[in-house]
Amino acid sequence: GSGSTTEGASGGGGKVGIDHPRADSDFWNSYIKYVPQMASELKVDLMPATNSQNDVSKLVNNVQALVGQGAKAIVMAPQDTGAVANTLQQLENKKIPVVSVDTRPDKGKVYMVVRADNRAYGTKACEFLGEKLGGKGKVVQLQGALSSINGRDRSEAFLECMKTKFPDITVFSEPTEWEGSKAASMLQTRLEQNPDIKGIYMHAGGVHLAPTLQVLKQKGLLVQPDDPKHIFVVSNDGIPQEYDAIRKGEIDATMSQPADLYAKYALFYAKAALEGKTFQPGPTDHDSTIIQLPNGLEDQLPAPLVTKDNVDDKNLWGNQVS
Amino acid sequence: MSNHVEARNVVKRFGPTVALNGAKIAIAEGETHALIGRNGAGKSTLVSILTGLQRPDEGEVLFSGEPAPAPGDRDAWRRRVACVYQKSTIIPALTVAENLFLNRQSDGHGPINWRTLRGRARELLDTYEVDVDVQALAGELSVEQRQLVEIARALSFGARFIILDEPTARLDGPAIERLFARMRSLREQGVTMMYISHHLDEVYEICQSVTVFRDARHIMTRPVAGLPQDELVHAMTGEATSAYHARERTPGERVVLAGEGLSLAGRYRDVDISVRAGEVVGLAGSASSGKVGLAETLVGLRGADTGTVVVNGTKVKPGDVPAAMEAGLGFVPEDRHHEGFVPLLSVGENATFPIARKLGRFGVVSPSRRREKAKEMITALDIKTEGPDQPVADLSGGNAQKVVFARALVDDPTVLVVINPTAGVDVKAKQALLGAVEDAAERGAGAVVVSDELDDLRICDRVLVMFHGEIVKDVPRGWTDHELVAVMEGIQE
Amino acid sequence: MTAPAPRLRLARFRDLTLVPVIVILLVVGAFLDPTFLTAGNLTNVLQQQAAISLLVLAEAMILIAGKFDLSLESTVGTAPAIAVMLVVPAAAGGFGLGLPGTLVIPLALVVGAAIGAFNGFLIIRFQLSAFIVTLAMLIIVHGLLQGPTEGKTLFQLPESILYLGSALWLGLPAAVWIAGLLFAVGIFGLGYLRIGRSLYAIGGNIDAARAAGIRVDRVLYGVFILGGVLAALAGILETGRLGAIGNGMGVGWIFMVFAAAVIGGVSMDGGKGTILGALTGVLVIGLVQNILTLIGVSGFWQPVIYGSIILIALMISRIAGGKAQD
Amino acid sequence: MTAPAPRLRLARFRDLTLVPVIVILLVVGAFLDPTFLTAGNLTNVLQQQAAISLLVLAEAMILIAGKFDLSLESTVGTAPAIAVMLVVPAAAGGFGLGLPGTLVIPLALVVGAAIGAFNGFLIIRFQLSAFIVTLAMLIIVHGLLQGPTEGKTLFQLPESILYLGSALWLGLPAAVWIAGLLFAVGIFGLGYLRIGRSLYAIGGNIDAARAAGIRVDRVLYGVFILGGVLAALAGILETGRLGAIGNGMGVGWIFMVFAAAVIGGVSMDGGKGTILGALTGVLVIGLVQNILTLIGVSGFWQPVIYGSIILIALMISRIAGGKAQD
Ligand SMILES: Nc1ncnc2c1ncn2[C@@H]1O[C@H](COP(=O)(O)OP(=O)(O)OP(=O)(O)O)[C@@H](O)[C@H]1O
Ligand SMILES: Nc1ncnc2c1ncn2[C@@H]1O[C@H](COP(=O)(O)OP(=O)(O)OP(=O)(O)O)[C@@H](O)[C@H]1O
Ligand SMILES: [Mg+2]
Ligand SMILES: [Mg+2]
Repeated sequence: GSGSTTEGASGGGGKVGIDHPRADSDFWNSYIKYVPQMASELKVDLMPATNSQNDVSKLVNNVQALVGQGAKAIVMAPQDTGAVANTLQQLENKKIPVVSVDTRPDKGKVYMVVRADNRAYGTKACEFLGEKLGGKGKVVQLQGALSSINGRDRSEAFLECMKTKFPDITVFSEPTEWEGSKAASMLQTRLEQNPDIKGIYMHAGGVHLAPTLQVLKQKGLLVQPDDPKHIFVVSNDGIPQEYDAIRKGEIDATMSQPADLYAKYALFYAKAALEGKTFQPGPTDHDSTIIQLPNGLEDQLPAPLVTKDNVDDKNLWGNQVS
Repeated sequence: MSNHVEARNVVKRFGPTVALNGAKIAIAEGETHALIGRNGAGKSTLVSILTGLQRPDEGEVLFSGEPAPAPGDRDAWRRRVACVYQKSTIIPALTVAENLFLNRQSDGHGPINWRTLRGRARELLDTYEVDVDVQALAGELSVEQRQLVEIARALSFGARFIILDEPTARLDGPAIERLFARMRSLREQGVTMMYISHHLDEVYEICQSVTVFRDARHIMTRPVAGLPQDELVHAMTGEATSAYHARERTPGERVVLAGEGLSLAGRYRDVDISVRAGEVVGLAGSASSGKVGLAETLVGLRGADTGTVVVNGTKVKPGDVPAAMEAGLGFVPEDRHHEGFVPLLSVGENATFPIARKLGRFGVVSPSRRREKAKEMITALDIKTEGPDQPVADLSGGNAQKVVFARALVDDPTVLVVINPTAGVDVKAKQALLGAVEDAAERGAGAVVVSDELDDLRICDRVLVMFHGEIVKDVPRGWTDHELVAVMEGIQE
Repeated sequence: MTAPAPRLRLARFRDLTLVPVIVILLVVGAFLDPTFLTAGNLTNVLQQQAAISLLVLAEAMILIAGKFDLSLESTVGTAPAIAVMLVVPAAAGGFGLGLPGTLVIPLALVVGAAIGAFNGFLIIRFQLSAFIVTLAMLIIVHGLLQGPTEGKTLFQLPESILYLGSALWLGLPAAVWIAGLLFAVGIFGLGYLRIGRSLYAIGGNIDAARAAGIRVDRVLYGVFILGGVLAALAGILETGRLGAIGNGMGVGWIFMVFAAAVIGGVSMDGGKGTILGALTGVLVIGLVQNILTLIGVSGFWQPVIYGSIILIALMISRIAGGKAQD
Repeated sequence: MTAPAPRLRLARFRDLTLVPVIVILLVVGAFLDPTFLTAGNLTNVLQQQAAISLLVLAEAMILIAGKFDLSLESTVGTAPAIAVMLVVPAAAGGFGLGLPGTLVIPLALVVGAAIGAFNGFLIIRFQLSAFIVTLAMLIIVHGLLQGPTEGKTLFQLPESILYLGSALWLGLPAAVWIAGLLFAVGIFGLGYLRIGRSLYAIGGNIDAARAAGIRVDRVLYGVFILGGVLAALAGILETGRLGAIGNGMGVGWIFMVFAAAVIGGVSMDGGKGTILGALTGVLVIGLVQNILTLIGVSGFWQPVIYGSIILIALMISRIAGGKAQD
């Protein structure tokens, strides 16, 4: 649905190409649904989106095709942050600005990185669990895929924080490859081995929430927070089902990864780039901070910790979708 | 007398090949009817049409005057006809017992009682004096044992019409006798049979009438009694053919193939053998004598436990075929389907593998030189094929055998070892193949002919007879059939 | 009468070449972690393997019949998902057709059967390569989950679809009973029924099977359909275990399925292997996974250890089985 | 003299059954998007397919010889990664051995050859199932990338490894020249060289090949090693194209590799198919991917369309080829 009229209305010159990283996770598919909505709000002339299905080589192909079709700015979310270096170089040579969503490319120029701080997720989860457990006991973290930067950031920050702030807490790390089946099996086995586990940090609510609840239910551990048998669970993503679970007292907290803001500011900065605007490090008008990177700027969007206290906040994206 | 089976005006084409061209056959109730013809005449194609495996392009098949069942109705076909196909229909990974009762392991749809099944299988095999373990996997049987299992299975259906497509090509004398005895008693019970063979003496022994096909057409049908063999051969070949006369020659002095102190557990022991240039040595022996195992050791298909093999002066590493071939060996393996040819590759390519290195430089094989060489071989051995580019899979059984023979001869071997060389080959072709062995010997090659067929052994300067894994006698030229068979059966001495 | 006996015993043993491996794993596991040999942990292993074992059962039958099915892994997620979408309201991610919730299990099985039948149709009728047809179907069937759900996990499921995967019967998970029962049926069916034996004939020599009067096409259709149904059932069990249907359910299973079947002695070339053997293959894989989790091997190196154990099991099954594999 | 001619011509055509499909794709693509038929876009397609096409070349040879190699996809990432780690300093993620940077390409090829040789060793020497051996090796070899890098992307690479994948020669990417050249060599080698023809013999009937004097084991070792080297070269080209070596490089390629080879007429049963056919298969897959990207099909439904196109190509190649596939 892109025509010359929209282009005229948008004022700044040219079409924006966008590549989505994957279509099979709840978080990303919320993001994907926000994109066209935000595009019409911001009057961005958006080309039909491509999808690289979690494969960086497809991402590179898609970007080539988008540029071939006349994209003047690119929004992408490279899940492999190293392997886009050449693509970024080529785009820079063609003077095409790039907005990177969710991940920070290791090398190559970016106009803006739009992302919440994934290390902060891990640290916040660690602090929450550490306090709830009183600084001792055993916790499990259900990791994502270790080859993904976000999974690694969350994992490393969580472990680092536990080591420095709560040295008496034992952490079991389970690499689940973002698979619910593996998560369920590993958690079940670990609970069998260590029935005194008291806390769980899940890297991805979309895939880990249901299996975790199911395992806890089968073990009779799905009880209210005031019950001594309760296991404290912190999730990550902020999808509506996590909020329901928080309301029911089944889990205790989650990190709301702002899918709506990702979509909004990705397009916002893409448009700004086409209009020739520039930004400086420092606080912004939308509760975030821009920081300087060696290869560009990063707008660190707020990622609130959601607990029973603020779960009904209307501003949370998870409360805005059905 | 009514016709039990009749095929009229059958046409069957495979691409450009016309396998049957208006062919017909009529088999009277209760008779044993021979179908003969040269390799590629269309016999096996008619078999697959008469058993419902293939549909004719034109023409019709009648059973007792009624039209044949629909092509998909396998049960109806199986009630009317049982068959021993030329190509093996054994399933190697299943036991002998299960192969015998395939798809009828139990009555109805109840569970199979394996113990009963084994009992029935043992009973069935006992009637043919087939000495195999019914629980052995069929893939572990020797070629002739497998053939016997197939025959026993086909005869056990109780069908009123049985087709046997070259059942004796892989059997030795006593086994053939047992088969004939069985066929006679079936005929007494009124069973109709169609019998295909390239051994005309068998036709005279067991059949009442004979049909001859030539070049995909029906040539004649006659009662066997009183039919001169010349006339039969003439009908098959379209020309007058005289009997083969083995040639005389004087072997040279040089030993071109020698095996010393060869033993292989369970197959043969303490065998010494030496073949001189220009000499043809026969290797004979009844079932399980170990002759094939020995021959396979000589060519390198099998390593012996002890002993050495020297080919043309070179001591060959055990079990190393390429080394033996480099030393100057050519051979025809026992089972052409197993080791003989690559079905999807062309006649030309199959025939010229051993000389590929000579058909071009720097590892390149020139297709035109290959085709030329192949055409030479096709002419020399009279292979019936569309040309050097036809895949061997599309050839008739006997012609495929000739391709294997071509492969053995193509490099002008100094040593030629042929195992059952004329299995499934027609009279005329047999003469061509035996002639080729003798030609090789005249060029100075030493040859070993491994066979139970007395015709094959007649070209030999001497015949080594094996019995239970040992060479028991060295029989010089001039033996009579009786003498040799007696030695093979272990009756003499 | 004396000779056959040892052969019989040997043949029986051939199904059980992995039993020593299982024993070694049990002993090693017990040494490495005290939890390992507890009833609770072993029950967990069985429950965790229940769903995938049904795929192994299906694949073993298909392989024995000389065919191939990669798409089973996609059916695991798609069959229950489509069934759920047919019954739940649009608000819960459904099509809003309002079919009764009790129909969800039969619907899932029907979807599985339909996928199997379509595979069979392409492979048998059009004589296409089973590997590539089912590879394409793996992609397509997964797309049929991803398309209608738009990548979302289905969280709101009818109770009935959760029951089988989460209930306990006589102290053991229902899924374990179901898988055990189906394996028993499979062992019996492929060992003692004519239709079961016909799979071996078809896989061993399809022309000979046809000549013996076996209705080859019909049997093969049946095997593919049964495969789809078993995959759908695996999906139902897994849905109950996980409590939701995510887009990734079943994805990546098929490799483990093949590994289990082949380690267990089923040949990729058809006609060889038993259901009992395949079952031992599943158990080996399940125990290895469990031990690796218990001792907490570093995630980065886990694949190396895991792959090496598959290789070792393969060698043991080769040496004990005494035959070249294919 | 007249009869053989038509058969010969038919056989030639059989390699080219996909040419009509390619023509249709070009026409359809041109209608759907004006960018499609530009030199720039078509060059992109070729460049994008260059690396994977080398895997198809390798797999086609291995399949023709009657074997199987799944691990190629892992070699794509691991071979260049290990080579890089051997030369770069520890600060850049290397082992800190300080080997000279110019060695990186030879080292990568040697690693590829070693992986191929190990596959060959297990399959030929121990007579293990090629499918499962290389499946286990797929997991292990990928672990050999993930373990030492701890999941991190290597992006500080020596210049020399980036050159081939990013340079232009005479206006075309060097990778396209290299792939084109290797395919030409492959077409010639398998058509006219003794050793190439022996692959067909081995794949068609391994016992007959042995009996015809072909050194079967030696040839098979050669094929596996060559496969590993080609996969390593594919990895080098891909590294140059992407500018870094991530943990996901090559992952998931192998299915597309098989699809391309089989659509192009190579049989999974060995002994059948040509390198030219495999090349047409690669082109079909590349064009389909490009068109789907250009028209921007929804990511959710893309797999369904993609899988369906594979099926259609398969049917066309079946109908035009005229023989049942396996
Ligand atoms: N499937 C096939 N494809 C192509 N040609 C075939 C096929 N089957 C048979 N032919 C051809 O049909 C002709 C007749 O073959 P058939 O097998 O009937 O001969 P035959 O009389 O049984 O010969 P033999 O005595 O050698 O067994 C041969 O020229 C053969 O090449
Ligand atoms: N693959 C095998 N494994 C084990 N034993 C075998 C095998 N093949 C043959 N045998 C057995 O070895 C013995 C000798 O076999 P061989 O084939 O050498 O005898 P033969 O002289 O060829 O007999 P025939 O005339 O029946 O072919 C026989 O008892 C046979 O059953
Ligand atoms: Mg015949
Ligand atoms: Mg023999």
